[in-house]
Amino acid sequence: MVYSYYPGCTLKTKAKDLDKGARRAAEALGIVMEELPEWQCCGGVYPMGKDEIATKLSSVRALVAAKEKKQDLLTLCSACHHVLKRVNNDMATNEDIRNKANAYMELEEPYAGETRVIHYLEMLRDVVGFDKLKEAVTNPLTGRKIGAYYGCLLLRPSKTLQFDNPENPTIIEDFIRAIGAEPVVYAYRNECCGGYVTLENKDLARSKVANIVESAKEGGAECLITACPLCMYNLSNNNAAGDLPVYYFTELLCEALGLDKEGN
Amino acid sequence: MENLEIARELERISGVNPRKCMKCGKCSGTCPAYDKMEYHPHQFVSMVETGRIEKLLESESLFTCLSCFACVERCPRGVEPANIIEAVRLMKIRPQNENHLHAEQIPELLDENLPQQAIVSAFRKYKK
Amino acid sequence: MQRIGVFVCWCGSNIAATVDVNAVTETLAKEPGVVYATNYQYMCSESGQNLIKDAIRDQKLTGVVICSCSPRMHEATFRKAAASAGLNPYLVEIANIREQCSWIHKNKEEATEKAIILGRTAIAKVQLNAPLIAGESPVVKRALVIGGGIAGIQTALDIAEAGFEVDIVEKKPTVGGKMTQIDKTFPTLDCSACILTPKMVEVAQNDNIKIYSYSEVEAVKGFVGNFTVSIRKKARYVKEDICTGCGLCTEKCPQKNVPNEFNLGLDTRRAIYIPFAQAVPKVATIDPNYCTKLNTGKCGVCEKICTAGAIDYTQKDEIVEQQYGAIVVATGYNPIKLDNFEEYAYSQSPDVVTSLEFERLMNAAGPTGGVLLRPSDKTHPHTIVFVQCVGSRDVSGCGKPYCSKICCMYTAKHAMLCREKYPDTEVYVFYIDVRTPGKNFDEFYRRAVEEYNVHYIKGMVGKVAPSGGKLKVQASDLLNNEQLHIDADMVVLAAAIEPDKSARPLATMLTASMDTNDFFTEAHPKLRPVESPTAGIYLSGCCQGPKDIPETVSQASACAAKVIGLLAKDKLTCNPCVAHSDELMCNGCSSCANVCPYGAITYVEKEFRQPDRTMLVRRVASVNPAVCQGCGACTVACPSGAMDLFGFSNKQIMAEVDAICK
Amino acid sequence: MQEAMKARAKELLADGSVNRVAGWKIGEFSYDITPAIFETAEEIDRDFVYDDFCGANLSKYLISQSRKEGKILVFLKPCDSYSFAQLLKEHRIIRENVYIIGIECYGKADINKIREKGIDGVLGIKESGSSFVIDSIYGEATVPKMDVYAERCLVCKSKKHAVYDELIGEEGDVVPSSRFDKVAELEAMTPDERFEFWRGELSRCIRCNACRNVCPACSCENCVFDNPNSGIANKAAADSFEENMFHIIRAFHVAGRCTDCGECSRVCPQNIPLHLLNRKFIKDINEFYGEYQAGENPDEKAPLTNFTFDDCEPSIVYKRGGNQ
Amino acid sequence: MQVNDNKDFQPTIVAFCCNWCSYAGADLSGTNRLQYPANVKIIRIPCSCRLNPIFILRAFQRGADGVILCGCHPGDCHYTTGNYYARRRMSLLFSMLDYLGIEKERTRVEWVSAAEGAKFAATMNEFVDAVTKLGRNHRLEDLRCKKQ
Repeated sequence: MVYSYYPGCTLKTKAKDLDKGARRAAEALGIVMEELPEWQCCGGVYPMGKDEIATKLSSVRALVAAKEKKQDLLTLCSACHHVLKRVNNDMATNEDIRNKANAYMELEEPYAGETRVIHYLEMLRDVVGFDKLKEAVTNPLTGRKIGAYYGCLLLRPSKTLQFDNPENPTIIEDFIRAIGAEPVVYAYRNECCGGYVTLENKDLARSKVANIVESAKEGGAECLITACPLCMYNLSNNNAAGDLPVYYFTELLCEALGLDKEGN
Repeated sequence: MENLEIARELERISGVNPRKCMKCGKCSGTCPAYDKMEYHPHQFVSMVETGRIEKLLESESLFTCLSCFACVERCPRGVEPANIIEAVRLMKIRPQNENHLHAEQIPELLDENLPQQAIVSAFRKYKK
Repeated sequence: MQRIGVFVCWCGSNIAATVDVNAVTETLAKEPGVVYATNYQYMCSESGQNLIKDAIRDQKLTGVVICSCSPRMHEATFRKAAASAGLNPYLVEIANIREQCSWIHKNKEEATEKAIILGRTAIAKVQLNAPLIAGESPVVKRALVIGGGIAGIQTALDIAEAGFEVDIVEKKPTVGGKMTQIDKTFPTLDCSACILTPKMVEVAQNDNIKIYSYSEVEAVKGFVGNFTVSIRKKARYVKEDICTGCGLCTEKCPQKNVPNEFNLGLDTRRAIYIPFAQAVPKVATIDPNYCTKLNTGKCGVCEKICTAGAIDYTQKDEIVEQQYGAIVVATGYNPIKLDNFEEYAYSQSPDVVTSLEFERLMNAAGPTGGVLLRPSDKTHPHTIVFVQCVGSRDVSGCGKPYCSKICCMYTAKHAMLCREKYPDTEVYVFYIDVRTPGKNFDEFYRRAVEEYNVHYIKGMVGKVAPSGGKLKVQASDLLNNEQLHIDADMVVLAAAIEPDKSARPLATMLTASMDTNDFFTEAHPKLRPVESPTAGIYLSGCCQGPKDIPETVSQASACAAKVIGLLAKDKLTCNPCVAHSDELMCNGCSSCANVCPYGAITYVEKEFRQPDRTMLVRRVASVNPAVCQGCGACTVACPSGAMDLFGFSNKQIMAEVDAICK
Repeated sequence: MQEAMKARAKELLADGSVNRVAGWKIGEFSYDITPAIFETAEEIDRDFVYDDFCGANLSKYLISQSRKEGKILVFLKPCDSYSFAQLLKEHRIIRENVYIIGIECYGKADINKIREKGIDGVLGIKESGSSFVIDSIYGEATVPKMDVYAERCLVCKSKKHAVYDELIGEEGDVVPSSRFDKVAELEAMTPDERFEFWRGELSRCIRCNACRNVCPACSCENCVFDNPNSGIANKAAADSFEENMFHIIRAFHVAGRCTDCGECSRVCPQNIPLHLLNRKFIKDINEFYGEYQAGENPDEKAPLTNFTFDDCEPSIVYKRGGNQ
Repeated sequence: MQVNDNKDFQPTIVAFCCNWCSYAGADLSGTNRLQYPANVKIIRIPCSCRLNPIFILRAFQRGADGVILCGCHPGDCHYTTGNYYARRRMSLLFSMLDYLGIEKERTRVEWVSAAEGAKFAATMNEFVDAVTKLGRNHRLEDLRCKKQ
């Protein structure tokens, strides 16, 4: 299976290792990730305004590029996933946005949301299959108690994202089981960590992080995993106690597959 | 001060019809930033409905919303309060010199681990 | 040759003051076919009616036109008068020269001219009237009640009391329905079982009532007065007539881990079971999904233990066919599934329960023996949060758009009972609105607040987070403009109620219409609230819309009154103004049947002689006059014009058009 | 194509799968193709024709034919198959008695358009790439297909069959069609202009009933216009009103059932564009109640025997379309 | 725009009213003595779905200048669904008449309940006004049906 891959800003710079690891892990599982040749930053935030067209165009370009390659568009970062998927939904269902974006892009063939956007986790669940992943694991993380942190962007709004049950998701827990560890289910795993205000309003971010970390620790989690670099930063840097390591889910995936952090 | 014209403009930008709201308060029961907000999600909806926009435009609450979409997810009437808040925020920052975040501020906010994403998204949300 | 009589009424001065009745009489007398014309002060009076009757006899009239008040007023009167003089009542037409002429015009000349045109129009129509004889169809004097909850029980009892036979079909092993699971009833707080079980016994003992328990309706044919219903009696693997209900088998059965649906899965029962002590019929039933003997062939404990020899592992489903004159739908409701409301953590914590589960936790026959204990650790809860409108008034697609109506009251009841039995508990109720229209309802709710100190908070719960044995409830308090964080021990969700899933296929079988929420629609929302638009189908209880017990019982009795009214007749007189199809013109295309709201049109293959004398089989429509209500939708849907309506035929209406436009 | 069809028809006759074949043969003139029933291989060899004049839609004949003894083979072009499917939906045809061979079709020639090109005395037509080669008593002429395709073929809506048992040739797809352009053009006129247009067209009607007789939807056992009890029976239009009446009611009776096969306009000896009435209903139905193609889906309710609670009100007519 | 034949033009209006709602509504406007022009003549039909387009054309043929259909409000039909069918039929028919160049103001559908006597009278006043402005119906009449 070959995917068009949209890495996004953070995974291309600050978190290069995560990107590399994810690719190597995918390879090990028989998945090829072909990075789009000329992707642009999605902006990190879905522009909700119905009259916001220009801010949606970078996403549309990525979607069109995948369409031209007749491939699904794979994302690794929750924020990119959220933005691309919602813009794609606009292109499919909102005539006004579609017309304006197409008029601006001057494409030969207008784009109407044909590309399927898929997150790396969905790929593991629906394409590889968690049972197959389990078979591929050479270094099961037996005995590790891991809390899944979903955050907001993967799940909500569920009508558009259609990722998992927005209030009681299971995909990361199933992933944790597949790599041989024990998931810790805690109530705040889908509560916002305040990532977007981490720059400006540290207090608010810290209080949100504290809630989550406390709830996870209470359940016995030894570490958290997440699928969003911003959440990952926020959860580790704004955790006053500083006592709960946070990993990107692919880091543990590499470990379980017997690869080092950079996937070698 | 009521300004219904602006209110209708906000409805257009947000794509939300605030009259669908049945004042149940589930959005505000849900909101993780509630305690830091002067006006809460249900108030945004109701104040846009009745055209009391000016207070909203001046409120810091605009920048306290975490865009976590929990209110959108849980609203029983499909009202999408987050979209309304975003529309008011856009209305606030779109005029010249009204940016909430300036490039000059960035260096002092940086730390070594801060992902690009944090800066990019903050610019998207708070600056035009 | 037509001989038409015209009778112009003065209605005192109501007509005569604005319409020159003499001029109308004289002008209409000259219309073709009119042999007699007269006017009189009050045509509807006895002497006025005699005038008409005499003229019919003396003048040998073939048609009568009465220029008077609205036909909605006195059409029946004049038809009766004509009939008593030997003229077919459907040969009478009324020209409405009061409501639609004299009362709306001031100018006498203008009004007189219009009255003449209206009279002429009626004459034109009556020329084409055909004598109609209302058909009759026999009534089978037995009713079927589908659903054995309180609605079905009450309807059946009332019908049986009037001396008619009633069958109840109940899909569960016992009648009683939801009310058996309820602990206390509002606003009187009397025990639900104490008022219900005597009625269940009454049903069982009434000679006129037959209960088909553990049975379902399989097929329905026929029409009002004469339905044929197939009932599937599911195999319960116990001979109903032999089982004594001693219950020994239900104690000895080795399969112990079957979720007990009577207690909503809060405890377990055996594979052979009697739902509860007061079940009617009190007969054991084997659950084929869990019985070891039925699944593996081994075991047979119940058979060995049963001294009466009632166990029969070879039993098969049985189909019974019965005739009924009327069918009552009383299929009831269920709380919705809460999969779409995981923010309340229903599936994540056993201490988050639905209101119906809470009833069981409060009930003496429930899993905790009537002591309120948390399902998780069986400890006494000290803080309880009630959440209203869970899935009600929800248009987001997760729930139901309507108000479930009963939740405000039962939540007040729960809150009050908690505070009364356990004064050390803090009880919070989160509400959007408190809706208490009903006798003594608002007083009841106020008592909960004022006397029992229940904390009513206007706002909604946003999230329930199970954490450290507590339930962290985050909610808004709109009146204080605050967000609340409550550490609760239990959360009770007032789940919306929805029609039972069996209702939709049943509606199709009955050709009874439903709304988009799968509630049955009534024949008229105000004036015929207990009847379906489909003749002979009646609605009882929550299948028609959310209702509390008093309302359900009154609707059930109203429904019974309607059924009794039908069954009391030996024959049904049908409305003769029904559709009929001309077979020679019918294409058999089904357009008419597609628009018929009553399912009155069926198709038959019939042989027709062709112009070349060969015979050809064609499919043609046939209208059942007993079912047709005469709306006429089919007459326009029919492209060939084969379908026409008695009393309002194409020709008649066109004659009226012509007369007006002349 | 013709030979393949003949061969298959004879094969099916020979093995007893069918006992008759519905097809086409030459009528009075070579371009005047007429539907025909063939019972023997000899008849097929002698008379069976399939060429670019074979526009006639055979589906209507199956109403009576399918009720006769034995099975009949019929050749249906994609647009014909929609009519067939619609009749099937209306229980007019007994499906078991019909064997359908779907045949590909890229458009049929309109003899009037050929005449307009100054070609008379037509003897035959052949395909040659993107042109037709027309044989006439004055010799051969080559014309681009696009110039002489019938209007309905130029705006063809589907090259895919709604129903068939086997295919000869390629199966195509539902294609985008500009068939409503002319309707839209009329809608954009003022009422006075529209009235003038339709008076000009309908006043030419001679009530020959050809449109009614050819229309697969107009297949009533007994037409309302022939039925003295309908109150509107008339044999010949005696007044401008009755021309209007006949065509409005005819269009209304086929509304939601008309597949837009275009036969009415093809057979009209006065060349009245009757299909524009039917298309108006189709266009309105699409706009008011959502896209609907008669004959396409056997389970879908027809628009006039269906409704939704929030259908548009008739007052929509005052608000939309046309100049004042 | 049509020019009126003369100032005293009195249009002929045929109103088809369903038996259950609109006919009762018309009665109520009488009971309340609400005036509307005598040009309006009502024909009672069991349900709005009984109205065949043929009847409307017939009325125009015989010289009617306007035809209006009144029925129960959608959702309130005595026969549950009749007016929904009528609504579709009339939408399409009116659109077709407009397409043929017939003045669209000559036809109308109005939902009038049994309680809406005032609405019935107001509707009729309005409709008669509108049709009077249009003048005689020339486009869809049968000249042979006219009085000589």
